[in-house]
Amino acid sequence: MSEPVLTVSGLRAWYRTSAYGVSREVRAVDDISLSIAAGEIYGLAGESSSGKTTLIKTIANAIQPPLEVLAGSVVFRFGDRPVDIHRISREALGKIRWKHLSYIMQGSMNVLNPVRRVRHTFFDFAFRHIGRPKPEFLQVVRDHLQRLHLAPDVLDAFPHQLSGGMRQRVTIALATVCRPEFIIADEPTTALDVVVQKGVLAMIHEIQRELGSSIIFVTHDMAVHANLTDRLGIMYAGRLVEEGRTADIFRAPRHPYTAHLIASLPRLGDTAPKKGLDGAPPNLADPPPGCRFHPRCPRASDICRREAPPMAELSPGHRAACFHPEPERPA
Amino acid sequence: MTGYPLYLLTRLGQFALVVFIGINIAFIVTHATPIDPVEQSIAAATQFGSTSPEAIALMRQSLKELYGLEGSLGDQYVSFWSRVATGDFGPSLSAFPTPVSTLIGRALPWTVALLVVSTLLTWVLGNLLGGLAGYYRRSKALRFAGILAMTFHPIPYYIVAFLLLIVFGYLWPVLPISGGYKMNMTRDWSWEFIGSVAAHAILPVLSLALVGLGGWFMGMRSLVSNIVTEDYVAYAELGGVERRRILGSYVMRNALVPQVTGLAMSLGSIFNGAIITEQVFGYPGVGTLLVSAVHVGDYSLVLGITTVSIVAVSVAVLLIDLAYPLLDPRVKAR
Amino acid sequence: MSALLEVEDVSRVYRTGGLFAARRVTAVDGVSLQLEAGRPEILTVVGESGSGKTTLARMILGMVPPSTGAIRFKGKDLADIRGSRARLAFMKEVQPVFQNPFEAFNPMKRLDRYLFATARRMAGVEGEAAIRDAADGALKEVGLSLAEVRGRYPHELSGGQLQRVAIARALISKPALLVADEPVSMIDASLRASIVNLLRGLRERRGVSIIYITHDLATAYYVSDRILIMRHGKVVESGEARAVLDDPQHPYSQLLKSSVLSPEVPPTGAAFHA
Amino acid sequence: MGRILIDLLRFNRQFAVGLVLLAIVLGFALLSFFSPYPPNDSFVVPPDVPPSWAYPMGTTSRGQDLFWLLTFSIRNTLLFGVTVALISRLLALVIGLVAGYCGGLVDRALMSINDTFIVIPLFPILVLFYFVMKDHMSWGLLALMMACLGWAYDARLIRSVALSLRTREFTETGIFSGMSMRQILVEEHLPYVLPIVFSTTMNNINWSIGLEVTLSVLGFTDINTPTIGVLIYWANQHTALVAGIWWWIFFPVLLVILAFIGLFLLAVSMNEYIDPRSRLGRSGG
Amino acid sequence: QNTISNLPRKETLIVENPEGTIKNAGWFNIWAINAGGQSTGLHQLGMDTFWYIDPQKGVDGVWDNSLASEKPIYNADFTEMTVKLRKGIFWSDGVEFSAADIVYTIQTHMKTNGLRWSAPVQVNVAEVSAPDDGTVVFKLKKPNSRFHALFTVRWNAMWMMPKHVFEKVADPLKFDFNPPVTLGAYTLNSFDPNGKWFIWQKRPDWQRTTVARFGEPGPKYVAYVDPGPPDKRVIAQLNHELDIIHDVSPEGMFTLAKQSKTSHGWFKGFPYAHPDPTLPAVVLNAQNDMFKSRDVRWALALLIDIKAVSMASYRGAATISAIGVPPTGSAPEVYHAPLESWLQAFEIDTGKRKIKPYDPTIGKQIADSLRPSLGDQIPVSADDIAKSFGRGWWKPNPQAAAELLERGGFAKKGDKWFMPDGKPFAIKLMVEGEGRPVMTRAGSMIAQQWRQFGIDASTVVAQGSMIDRRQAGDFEAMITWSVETWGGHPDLSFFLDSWHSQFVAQPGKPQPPRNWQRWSNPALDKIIEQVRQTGFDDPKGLDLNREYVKLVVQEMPTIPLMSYNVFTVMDDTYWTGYPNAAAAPYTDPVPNWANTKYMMVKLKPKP
Ligand SMILES: Nc1ncnc2c1ncn2[C@@H]1O[C@H](COP(=O)(O)OP(=O)(O)OP(=O)(O)O)[C@@H](O)[C@H]1O
Ligand SMILES: Nc1ncnc2c1ncn2[C@@H]1O[C@H](COP(=O)(O)OP(=O)(O)OP(=O)(O)O)[C@@H](O)[C@H]1O
Ligand SMILES: [Mg+2]
Ligand SMILES: [Mg+2]
Repeated sequence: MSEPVLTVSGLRAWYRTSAYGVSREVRAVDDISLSIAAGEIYGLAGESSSGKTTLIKTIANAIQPPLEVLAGSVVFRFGDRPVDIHRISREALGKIRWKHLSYIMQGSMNVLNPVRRVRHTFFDFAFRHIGRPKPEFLQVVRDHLQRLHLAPDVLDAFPHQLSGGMRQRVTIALATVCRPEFIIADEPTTALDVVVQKGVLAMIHEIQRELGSSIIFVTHDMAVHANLTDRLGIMYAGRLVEEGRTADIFRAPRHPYTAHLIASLPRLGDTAPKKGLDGAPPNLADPPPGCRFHPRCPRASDICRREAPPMAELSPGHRAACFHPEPERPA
Repeated sequence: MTGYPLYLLTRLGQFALVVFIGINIAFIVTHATPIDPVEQSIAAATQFGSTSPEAIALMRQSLKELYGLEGSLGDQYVSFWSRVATGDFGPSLSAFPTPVSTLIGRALPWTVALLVVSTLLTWVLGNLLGGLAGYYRRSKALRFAGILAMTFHPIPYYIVAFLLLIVFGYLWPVLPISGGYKMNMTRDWSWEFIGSVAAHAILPVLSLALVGLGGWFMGMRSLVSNIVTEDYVAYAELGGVERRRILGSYVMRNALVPQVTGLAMSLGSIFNGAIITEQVFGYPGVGTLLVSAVHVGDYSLVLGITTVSIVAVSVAVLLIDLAYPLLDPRVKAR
Repeated sequence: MSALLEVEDVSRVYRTGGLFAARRVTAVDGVSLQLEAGRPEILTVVGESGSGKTTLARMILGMVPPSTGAIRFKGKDLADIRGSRARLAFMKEVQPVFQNPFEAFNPMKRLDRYLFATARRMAGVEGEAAIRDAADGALKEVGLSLAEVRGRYPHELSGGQLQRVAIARALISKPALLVADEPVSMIDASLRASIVNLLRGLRERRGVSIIYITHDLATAYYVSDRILIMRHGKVVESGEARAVLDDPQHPYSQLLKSSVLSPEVPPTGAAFHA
Repeated sequence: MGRILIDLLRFNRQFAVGLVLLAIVLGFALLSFFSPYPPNDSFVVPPDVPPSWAYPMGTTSRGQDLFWLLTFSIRNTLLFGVTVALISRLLALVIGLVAGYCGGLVDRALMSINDTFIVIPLFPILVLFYFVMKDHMSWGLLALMMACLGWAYDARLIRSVALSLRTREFTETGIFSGMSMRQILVEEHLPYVLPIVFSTTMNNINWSIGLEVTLSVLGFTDINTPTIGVLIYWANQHTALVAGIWWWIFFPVLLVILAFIGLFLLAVSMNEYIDPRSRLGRSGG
Repeated sequence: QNTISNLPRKETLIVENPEGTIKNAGWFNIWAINAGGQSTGLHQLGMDTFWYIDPQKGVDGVWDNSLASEKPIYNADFTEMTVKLRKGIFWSDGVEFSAADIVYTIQTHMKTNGLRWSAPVQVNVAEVSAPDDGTVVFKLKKPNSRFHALFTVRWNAMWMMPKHVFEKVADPLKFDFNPPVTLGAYTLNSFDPNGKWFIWQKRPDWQRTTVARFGEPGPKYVAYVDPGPPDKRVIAQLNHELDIIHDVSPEGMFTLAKQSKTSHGWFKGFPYAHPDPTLPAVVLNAQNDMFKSRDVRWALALLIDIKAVSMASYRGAATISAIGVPPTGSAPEVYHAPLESWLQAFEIDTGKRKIKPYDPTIGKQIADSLRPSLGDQIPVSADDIAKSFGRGWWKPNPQAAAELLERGGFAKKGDKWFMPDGKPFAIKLMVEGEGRPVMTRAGSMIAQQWRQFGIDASTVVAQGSMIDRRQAGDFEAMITWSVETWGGHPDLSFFLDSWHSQFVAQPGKPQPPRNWQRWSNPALDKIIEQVRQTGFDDPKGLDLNREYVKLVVQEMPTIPLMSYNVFTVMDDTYWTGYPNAAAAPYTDPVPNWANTKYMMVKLKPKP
């Protein structure tokens, strides 16, 4: 494999507040390393509030004050030179954004300027990068919207005139129209119905294939991961607990949490009750010591209570952080 | 009929009601004053001379007749409305028999020109500065500019005007300090005249701007401080949208609605004139007219000016309401 | 047997666009449905995005008046529920979970306020401690705890957490009807299972009827008694949930079903890899 | 509460500076209770003495010690401004929020009243009021009058924000949580309009003080109550500006500016405090 | 920089018009009441009438025959007045002035209601005729020994209309008379429609006007301007853009004296100001129960420390007067000096004892107290001091005041005084405010002095409403004047006639001008009735007037303070020859008085 486009190493990002009578420390991203190759779609799944959004924000350098990066680095490699996204200047960052790196925020239905027509938002974000005269640019945008099953007249609408799903698609279009090399997408399809979602995913995939872009894709919908991503990372309580080829993870999850997650996936036609995980999700302000999953883990032992398991490569390209991984299942 | 036309109609009704009530209040208040235009006229006419008491009694009687103040308040009310309905405010009592509309017409262009220019200037600058200061919160220069604007803001206007006058009229006498143009000039559209008018407007405009800036500045700044925390601003920043554009089209554009409302209302209320400016700089305008009319109990003139002002402000408020859906697309015509 | 909720041929038209060139959007177009009082059920609404699901929900909640048609709750027309006392009584029985958790709470305010207020005013709980317990209990049901939520502001929670707080809040008042607009869209599968089970438990144990709006056909299949499939504001198909989903009749329903991605990794690689 | 104050002081320099400035001005105003001279008596000290150790702010042409005189003036003026602002804020808030929240007929009715107040020209009304009241015109009455005339504009501003707040989903959450209208207005909507309220309060204080000065300069004043306006009125009667008695103008203006900047800084820092997104942000970075 | 365009500054005199901005600038019909400005130059430079009495010495005596060639000729019972006219006077449009103009003017006023002088003409004149081109005869409705006053300029008088212009006009009330056809030596050059300035220019035929007897008017152009607030007037003169300031605060005057070598007032040094023939006083409303007793009025007078009032109001630049005649023009010689010994002997009985309240040294005390700071600006000779600062006044005597009050049933409890009915003794002292800053200052000092004695006194600023309240008697006490004289001529009927009890209005009804105190007294009525029978220049009149003075000292209906000093400041940069107290007291310098026309002939360009 060639040089990875993105290398995250030892990343630690906490929310630290201590003011006005409130003092808290939320360890939302705690020592995460991963790397993503060119042309790869990397899925990120995990428990709700396990820190996926935080991780992604840190990667995209969308850091707002209570969030602090305490350690680690996020290095992108666009072209030949690696850049540490936390250490470059504002201008340099501005040049990278949208041309090379675009980001779809969680809650993307709310990120459009309520008093600006969609058309102008496209101009704001993409015009510079596409570098064509206006009519041509608009044509490009229109074509692009078409792929997302959006009528060209959404360009003339104000955001509030669109339904949640339409807004989400607009945001996706906005993030992909410049055909960036790296796309970060945080639950971009939650408000879409399955028909549209399928189309949107197909479009994302198509672009990705055309350009050889890399994508980080966060969603709770494991079916999306199954159908879209190449590799999958599973997060739990601020940590990456498992990572591997999507097929491998679905077939043979090694971390007990992943195993549970896969097992609890609903399938159309299921009638038997699925079981949720016992116990409460950990509070990141005060995470359990050792392996953070141990209070809910059926396989937990003493060591799990004491020590945090490191990520270890269990089989080629398949890592997990567990002292007692699930047995490997042959393909 | 539904939707916008219905809204328009009811809103127009509200407009008419407000104008009607407003003018009535003005009528009542002006007539409640103890100042009697006849006595004022007599006092002025006999101030330095000696007039026998019998003559004064006679004078009082004939002036009452002349000014048409004979009837009851009710009669005056009826005749007032019947005149106003035709756009006529009658003769001024303190400059009898010159029509009120002539007096207002002479003063109004100056007031409008001076105040439109200074209001717009102040509005644009204040909002720009407030927007910048709210957005670039850490900029030292902007913070300083903010403090500066806020320093001038609370200084009584009279003082600011006078300081300017002393500085530019006496210590360093480069600017004219009195009147709307040089004495003995022909009022035509020559460059010389226009230049003189412009030069004479500098200090009045400057003083109004210095004092007014802070208000808009503060308003904009606090509006912006709310908006910068919105998601769409954060997202635009992430998208690498130029900061200028973010400031303009994202941050300030969203804060604009109340500010435009404010602008419209200030523009509407310019018809009251700028009393102190006119006094200090000897600038022609409606303010002086109003003050003197109030002083001598010239009801017709006071009512004329207030009516113009009431209508102007109401129109401004009406326009703003009608334009609301344009300014903020989220607000539908209700 | 009386009706809990009757929705009779309601439509809702929105006007959009400029001042004069107004466009009319029929968000909901002649929808009828009925929930029986004695027989709690989970009614799932699925459909295209923009098909009027949220609008329908808002009408049922009395937040938006229907343009035509009528909605009756326990025999009483919603249009006749006036006055704050009547509204309060109505709201005690009908509670919402809003679609967008990021919008559902005031970003300036601590989240716990909503829980406490609901406990105090809607569930009639009295005493600080009791109120806290009520809130904590509800949060526990959705996998959170008061300790985690207390004193925090909406922006300090993740999307899924917010969604769960919203559900917990709605549960506190023990409503007869819960209108949940995509309540689990931002929650992971495991928790989602818990919550779906919870909904089911509510129906079974507490006799709560639930209108459940979702895009997730799998959970819909699993949890719901009846289903309504909407498109362009109209109901295209409805009926007993499993029957409909097993054998959809309307072409759109069929398309919907066929578009559901399976969480199996396709043997030939990802679905779009082909 | 104490914690919050300490944190505000620690993390927010603007707050600290604003508080200090206000404290100076308020402390100064409180000194009026210890003044050795009644404020209306003239020629109790030699006139026209520039600032010196004996008279730190100099003396006026009327033979008053400006330092002590100013303690009264600033006290009354601030009290005046604050009274006007508080009363008119209350009106503006209640009417603006209720109109925005209720909408419909209530809104229409309230806005008609509101607009009537907006269109009534202030100056003639105040002067005519002064004429009608004659000797009974006092500081308090003027304040009341101005409060009644000074709310409408801001009520409209507040309403415009309240209108859009009504459509926000969290308002619905509040309603479905059983919050009363009062609770929703006060607890949910108020924080959103507070920045506007702060800035309009300041503008209103400024406006009322300015108008008081204007009326004073024009002579419509009760000269028995020392205020900044009355001070300037007297200075003006003695052509202090060209006679070189600069301190007579300088110190009053300085104090007003200090008070105002103090308020401004407080308002700015409170704005940040109210919005948890920027508040919690500040301490992190 | 220059404020005037197209005119040589050197040939232009710039004068303040205290009327300020003229609302209705294009109106020059001065016969319509207040329709436009008056002292815009219009009545100073454009108008003329029979006679002028100068408030000071006059160019050629106090009395000047202007359009008339002789003094008025009355018949024995004062029912007919004959006027002989000057020949060779022309209107500015070239038409000769004649008796027909006079007859037209009078008749127009007789038949038109609402002209400025309609009422006095209608009250007095039965018939007017012109037996020949140079004579006019007035037949009066009833005897009037002062009828000529209507045509005798003090500040103004009834002006003459050009018949040939007005007879073409349908309604003289609705005619704007723009441009005005003048009898004076100037015609209108241009004016600002917004009423900020008016420029007049010398008539080429100035020789055919009445002032020509005294020589050619100096300034070719005269501009009357609205110069704005007092501070600005000072700045304008410091910039030499305002040759004559009408009035400014004492401090403004001092500033100009200090900073500008070319600026000066009526007196060369302190107190600079010209004492106006008006007498500010504490006017006590005699219809108010509080002031019905002479003892109370005297007590209040004895509580005033006039030195402090002089300092507070004029910074010492006041000309004080203990008696009811303004100390200016001819009055000091005719009244103040002769009555001095009577005043010194004058006694009042407090009930417990008799005191002599008059202190003849107060004028000197004021001068002495100012000398340390002003040095040789302060005159030393007793005569000069009397001219500048006045003579004596009442010596403050709280003890006597207390005794007087106690006699009337007032009582002091603690440190407050109470009235006989048990209510606190509270006085609201009305002052005019901005309009008369100096009087406002005096009022606030007097209130302070009363307060220090234990009376709950406060000042009320009647800005704007002063005229109506004064007229309606809607005040308790007030600083204003009800005494106003010719200045140069010692006759007092100018104000005194209206003090007759026949004119005192019912409470609440408007009081005709002058007797604002609404005080009536049978002895005074007798004096007035005798004056009416006496001719204007009859020396018997002076004795009657002195009796009036003594009566009001005893009765104290108003507490006279000082003359109203006007700080008219003149700048020598472009013009010289202004009037002044020492060398050229030919007229008062105050530029809104119609006698300014005499100043024009004395002004010469600065070489
Ligand atoms: N501004 C903040 N201040 C403090 N804590 C925060 C803040 N934002 C998020 N958190 C906390 O950080 C943790 C991780 O949140 P994050 O949004 O990254 O979760 P997530 O994995 O994206 O969850 P979801 O799938 O529900 O969106 C959560 O416990 C959340 O409460
Ligand atoms: N306030 C509104 N004004 C105008 N149009 C609206 C408004 N609310 C909704 N609409 C329109 O009504 C239609 C239905 O919207 P609704 O939000 O009910 O859809 P939905 O089914 O909930 O969609 P999604 O699944 O995307 O949330 C959409 O076309 C939308 O644009
Ligand atoms: Mg997230
Ligand atoms: Mg929806």
